[in-house]
Amino acid sequence: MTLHRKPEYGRVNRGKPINFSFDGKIYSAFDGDSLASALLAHGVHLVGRSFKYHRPRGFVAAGPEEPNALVTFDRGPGRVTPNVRATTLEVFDGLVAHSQNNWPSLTFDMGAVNDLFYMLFPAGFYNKTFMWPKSFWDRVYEPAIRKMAGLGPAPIDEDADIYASQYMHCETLIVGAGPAGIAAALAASEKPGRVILVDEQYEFGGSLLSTPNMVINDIPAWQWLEDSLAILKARENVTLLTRTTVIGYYHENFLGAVERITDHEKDLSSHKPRERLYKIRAGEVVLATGAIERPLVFQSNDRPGVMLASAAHTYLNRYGVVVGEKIALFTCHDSAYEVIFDLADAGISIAGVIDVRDQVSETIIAAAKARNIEILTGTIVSGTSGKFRVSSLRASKIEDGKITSTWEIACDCLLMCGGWTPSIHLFSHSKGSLKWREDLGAYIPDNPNENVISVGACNGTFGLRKIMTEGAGGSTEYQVNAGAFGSGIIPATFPTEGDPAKVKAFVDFQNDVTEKDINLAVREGLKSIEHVKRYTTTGMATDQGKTSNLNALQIAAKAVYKPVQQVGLTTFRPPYTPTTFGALVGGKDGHSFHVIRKTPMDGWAEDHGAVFEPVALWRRARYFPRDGEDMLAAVNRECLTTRCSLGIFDASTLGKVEVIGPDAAEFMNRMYTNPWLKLKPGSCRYGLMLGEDGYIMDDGVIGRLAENHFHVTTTTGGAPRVFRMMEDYRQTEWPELDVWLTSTTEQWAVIALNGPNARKLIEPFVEGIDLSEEKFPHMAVREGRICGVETRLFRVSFSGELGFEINVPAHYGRALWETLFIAGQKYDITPYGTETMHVLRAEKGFIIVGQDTDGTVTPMDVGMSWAIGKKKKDFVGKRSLSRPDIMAEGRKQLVGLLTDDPNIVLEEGAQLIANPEQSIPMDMIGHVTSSYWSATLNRSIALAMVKNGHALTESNVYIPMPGKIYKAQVSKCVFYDPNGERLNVI
Amino acid sequence: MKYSALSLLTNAFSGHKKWPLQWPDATPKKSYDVIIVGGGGHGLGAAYYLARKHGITNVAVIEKGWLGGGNTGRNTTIIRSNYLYDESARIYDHAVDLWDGLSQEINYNVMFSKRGVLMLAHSVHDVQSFQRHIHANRLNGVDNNWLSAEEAKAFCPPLNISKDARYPILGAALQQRAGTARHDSVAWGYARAAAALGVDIIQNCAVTGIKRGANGAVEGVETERGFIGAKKIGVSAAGNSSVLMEMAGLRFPLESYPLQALVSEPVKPVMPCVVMSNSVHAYISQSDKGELVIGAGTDQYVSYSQRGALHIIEETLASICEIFPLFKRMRMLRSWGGVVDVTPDRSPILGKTPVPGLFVNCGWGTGGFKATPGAADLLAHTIAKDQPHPINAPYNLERFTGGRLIDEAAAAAVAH
Amino acid sequence: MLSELKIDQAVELAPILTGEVDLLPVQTRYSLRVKPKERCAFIEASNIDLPAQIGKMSVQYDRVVLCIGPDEYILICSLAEREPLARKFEELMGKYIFSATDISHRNVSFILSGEQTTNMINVGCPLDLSLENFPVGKCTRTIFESAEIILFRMGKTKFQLETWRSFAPFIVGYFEKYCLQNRGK
Amino acid sequence: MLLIKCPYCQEDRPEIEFSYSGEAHIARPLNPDDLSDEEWAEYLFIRSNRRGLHHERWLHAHGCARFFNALRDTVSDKFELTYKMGEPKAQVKK
Repeated sequence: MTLHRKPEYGRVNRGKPINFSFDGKIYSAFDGDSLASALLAHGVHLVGRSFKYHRPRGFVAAGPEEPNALVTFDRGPGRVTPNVRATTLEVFDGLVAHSQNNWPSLTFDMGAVNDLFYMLFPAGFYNKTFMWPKSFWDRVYEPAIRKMAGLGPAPIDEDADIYASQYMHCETLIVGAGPAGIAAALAASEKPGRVILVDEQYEFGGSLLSTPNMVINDIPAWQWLEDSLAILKARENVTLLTRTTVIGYYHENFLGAVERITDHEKDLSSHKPRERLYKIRAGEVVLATGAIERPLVFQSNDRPGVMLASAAHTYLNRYGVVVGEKIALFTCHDSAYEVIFDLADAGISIAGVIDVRDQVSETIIAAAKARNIEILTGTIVSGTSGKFRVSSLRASKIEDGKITSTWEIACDCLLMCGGWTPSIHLFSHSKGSLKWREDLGAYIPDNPNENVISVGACNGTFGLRKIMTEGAGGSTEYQVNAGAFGSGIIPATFPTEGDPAKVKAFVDFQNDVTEKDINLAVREGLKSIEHVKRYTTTGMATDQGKTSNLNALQIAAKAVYKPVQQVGLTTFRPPYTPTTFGALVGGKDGHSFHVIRKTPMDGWAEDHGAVFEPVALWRRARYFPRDGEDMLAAVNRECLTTRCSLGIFDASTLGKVEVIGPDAAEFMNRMYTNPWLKLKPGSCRYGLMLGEDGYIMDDGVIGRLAENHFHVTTTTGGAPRVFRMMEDYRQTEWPELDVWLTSTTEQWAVIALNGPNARKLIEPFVEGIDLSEEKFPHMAVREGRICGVETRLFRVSFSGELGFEINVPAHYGRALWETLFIAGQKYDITPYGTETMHVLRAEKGFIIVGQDTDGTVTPMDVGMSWAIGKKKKDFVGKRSLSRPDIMAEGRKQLVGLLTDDPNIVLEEGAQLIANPEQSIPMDMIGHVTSSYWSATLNRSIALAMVKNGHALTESNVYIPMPGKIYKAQVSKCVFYDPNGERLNVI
Repeated sequence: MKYSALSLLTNAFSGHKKWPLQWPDATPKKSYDVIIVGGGGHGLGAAYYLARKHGITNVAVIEKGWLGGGNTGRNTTIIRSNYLYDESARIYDHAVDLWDGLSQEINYNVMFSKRGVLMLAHSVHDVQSFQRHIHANRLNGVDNNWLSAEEAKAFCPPLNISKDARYPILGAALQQRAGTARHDSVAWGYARAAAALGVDIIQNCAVTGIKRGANGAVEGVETERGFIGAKKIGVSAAGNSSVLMEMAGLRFPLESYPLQALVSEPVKPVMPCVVMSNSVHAYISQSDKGELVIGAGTDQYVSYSQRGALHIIEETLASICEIFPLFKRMRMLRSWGGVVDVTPDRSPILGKTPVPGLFVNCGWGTGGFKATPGAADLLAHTIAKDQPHPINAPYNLERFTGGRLIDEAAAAAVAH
Repeated sequence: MLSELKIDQAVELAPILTGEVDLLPVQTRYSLRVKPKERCAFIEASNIDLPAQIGKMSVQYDRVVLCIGPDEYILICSLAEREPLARKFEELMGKYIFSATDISHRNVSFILSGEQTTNMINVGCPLDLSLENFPVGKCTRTIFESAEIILFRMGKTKFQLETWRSFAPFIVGYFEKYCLQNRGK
Repeated sequence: MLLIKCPYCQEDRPEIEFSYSGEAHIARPLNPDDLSDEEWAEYLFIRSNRRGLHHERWLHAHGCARFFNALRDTVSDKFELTYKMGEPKAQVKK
């Protein structure tokens, strides 16, 4: 038993002693302790250093509102968590934690020099200096400022834990399992409908855990709690979630909640997630989030040992820990007396009560007298002393707003109570409106914006009986033994001794914001509370101002002589408490982040050493290197083999859409630039699609299978948006057309065979299709069977060679590919990937939408006026083609480029100029869109978009690269087989 | 009072009690030569340049809330100019030129930090697109260089350049002269400098109408605090631009979307630069306070609610952790939403409107902060001269009729 | 020269999924669209029972028809039915205004069962799967993370999930993670 | 995440099943060639971007795959109503 533990108090499990380490020292604790209670049990109050001034700091609170006591929770590599509140960290056997923001040690911190020069660092000081000489900013000031950044250590290792997330649904979600929340859950779960009750602590009960002396309906509080939880557990419609923090309240009763699963477990099992995000959609939300006690703002209120009265209450009654041997209280509110009386009843010496108010009630006076406690009314605390722990306070008598006398009172702990702040964070996230309660000096919920009610202290309702009755929604009257909750005043600021400029009365402990910082902001004209907040950084620390916001607001209001409501309220923003990125990522990590779509033949390509590239969500084989080949060597070989004999290519990723219905041809006619009405069944046509803005959106070969039936192909990346756009026009603009669209991208595996031996290869496998040149010409499509399975066979070519695209049902794709590959050995068949496909098509001058075009290119720009149905009255994008700037001179047009030196392969994206004799900024006339080494032509080739390019054939252009300028000649786009003779190899 | 280390020291001795107002809260006069609607960085800057460069000091900036409370105070502060098209490179590089030296010019440290912006390439297509940018930038005199994946990692050590990643990093474009600045300081600094030159700064005063005379020209604005006359009005109101244009009877090619951003808890320095990945949608830097500052995507629908959705945050952090698995244990401290106004080509509209005397600066979408000094300067120029500067001339309203769009994002189209 | 080609459904199930996730063999699937005013006549002529309402399904022999849009149906049945159905559709084409597209190989189907099934689906799917809101016999197209799925309930703890072929391993990856994390639950 | 009542499915469904599709009731002109450049630009680009009740289109992309219309308040993000394509434009109550 440690010195500061009260044997008969608390809920910790004394049968389960454990050990933990803080800053390398081993301490004992009990199961059920928080790190804060365990350290306090050893009399350890000094736990960290503040952000700016590196002042020694202790525990202010006992819950998640704690601003000071941040530690690094260290579970080994990949499991180091900075900035953890010691007050919410559950201790387990072997836990290791370190203090932060100090060097070399917590007790001797070099950074504390900042505290000596505090006068140089008022709010916003950085705006006013570090400007001269100018060059010093980049080289000296900023690097120095950045080095000072941060509280906890930055991560070094990748997170060793896993996370999870899932959706949840309920009729009633109750946030907070204090007395109001439990009463609400009991009432709600009597009716049908799912009820979820969540609480951020590891045990339900909220304030009841700190008030065992309460009696509810004649049952002691802790017994009532146990009974009530047993009832809730037994109800099938109830889900109870402890260690679960509701972090944000989003549209339509959608709330995020994070459950901590393993941080408190001694043994880490490999498979359990560390945290889980629940995404809850609730019919109704009941907020029972309670209230947070407010500190008082006085000189040296940040000294370790100065803490909230309610915290001392919790440490005593919940953890059996006494926070001092001689405790004083500074209050402006009745509620803290219950704490000091409880402490006195526990046998702790009370150094006195300093109450700002001139009077307190007779009941309190009598109760104090009975315990021999002195109450000093009309008095304030004007300072504290002690190095790493408070050793005394200065009490000052106030008359007419001025200090008239001051004396010292010895104490080793000073409790403070500045009233209560309802926790309206979630209500505020939900965009409900707030109203000001003068008596509380706080905002409470007003008009809700969602289906939500607030009950208990978060609604400004205090006193256990009222809280519970409100929680139950009036369905149950609760009787309790507690007296009235009492009342208080909101002093905001206090008079000081001596020069107020030297007073350090902290408002935001973590960010070291003092009362005078706020006054300075206001003095400089930053009067809106948002300006105050941003200028001083008050409320912007990791506690998000839970204890400081209303003090800051009231100090600012006082300074501008305005009612608080006119100064405003900073908006609460999710999350309620800092939330691990991992929990929000859930399972969406690694290859679960986004799908990698693979074709039916992907596995074969992988087995055969393909190098892949991502294209939209797909991965595609880029080339198939044979032993030791680099990309260029592989591509040269693939190109030559295909042109000379046979290449096999996986084209399955191309988008495919089945267009069926009596109006199919009319629909196609409206969607694409080309004419479709007269295309014969069994024939194909290259289709060009524009956006309504007239720019090329997509292209592909389209086959007409029957009068009312088209097989449309799209680009790989364009498939989803093309399908969506077609549906949009079909449903919205032309509902009168009887036509339907079905995506068949994944129904078909597509194997493209290109090369003079393509026909010879497939002939033996094909059934029901006459493959002869006469019966199956270029740009035809037939249905039949291959290797016994049905096929749609297209005679098309993106290489300029004799080509077929074999569509078979997807699950047969790999098997057919393997069959053809084996049979193709006699033709020295080569598999090729997207890179060779690109070279082959560039040799023929075929564009790739998205590479040669970029979303600002019209059909005329790329020389494809031929694809526009001249007699068509309308099609998507037609009108835009006659806009003045689209018809104007000087647009960039697609041309071929041949470098003077045939060995130079230009960089794709390189810019072109007309006149090499110019300096930067240069007048750029175009850029290279595609550029390759053509093994077939034994020279480089390129395509480019050039201003007025169609008129520049055979002119020279220049390509300035770092250190050199290349010269090239503009050419036609087709570099190989301009008459298309190779398509018709017999 | 001039701000300097010396003034800081002097004031320290007097207990910081003698600092003057950074800007006074003005009471609206009956009329002004120019009214700027919108007290963000763009609007306040425009007022400053009107006074400073054009000698027009009878100017009021009218803000419905508090200065810098809109997108100025809600963005992730990325500043860069490595844009593809000549028009874009020119306007953003003009802004970067002004950023460099702004602190000294307005005597207010806006903490412009040239820590470099890395843009990651994850596919062959990205590489092609970035190379096109780099070559164009080089010939335009705009700083932008290609780094291999290994060089990128050397520049930004927490990057994951594993080839097995879902989105492997194939390389990156680095603009070294790009970086970040302290957003609030920009608004406050311009406000202070403008006020010192005689500009009236009027907060908490919503404009409720724009009055036009018989000839169609503007005559002033109706506000919550009464009518204020002016022959020239510049509207610089980001997400609310459509609403203000409608007051003048104009319909604009704009839509306003929610955009979220978030910060982590502060930790010791770990991110030396800004990293952007357009394919993965991740935008991140570390503030001088130690917080990771992260830009999220827009929600899909038009909204003025300044309230974003959880699934956008989930997706954003999944993106960040894809590129920086190291950050998975970091914690989100705060998230918030802004309203961004987006044009059909995602480039701004900056210039004259069909209404005589009415000028507009809008449509910056997610990229407004980086342009702040440039947009402000050009808006001031256009108002003062009654005609656009050559740099902002292409950013007119007529381009939507003629078809000469400036579409940077279209260059990123993916197909094949 | 004809050969029998092997079927490859793109998915392999890890042992941990046994009892929770099963892969169905290849099915015959059609995407059917019928002009709403011809629905009754089409049912009569085709003997295919098209449910009258979105979200409903009909079961005929071993044939399931899901109504997932105002004029959109998914028909799922055994491979043996494929040929007769194809002939029937060919016969009806021109007589009725409809479209029938073979999507047998576009999708992969999983049977999900067990006490944890709804939680497992809710890892990626945002729908409320309580029996009240998603009763046995309900079907819908929806989403699982970024993957589109079709989901229908066959029993209190039994669902069928259909997805496009290339998305199947992605979804199964989530199921594997879920089962690993909840081992012994 | 919004909750959207699909007028075809007659159910409230989560937003991620849907895809926003811009302002509603902007019909494609029947004879685009008859329009002036200004009129065509108006059709293509000009949007009301209403602060308040806004007519807009949504696609129940991962659901019944239908486009439909909605009236939604862009300040509160709340839907007033959703209705099928082809039904008359919802009136905004003054």
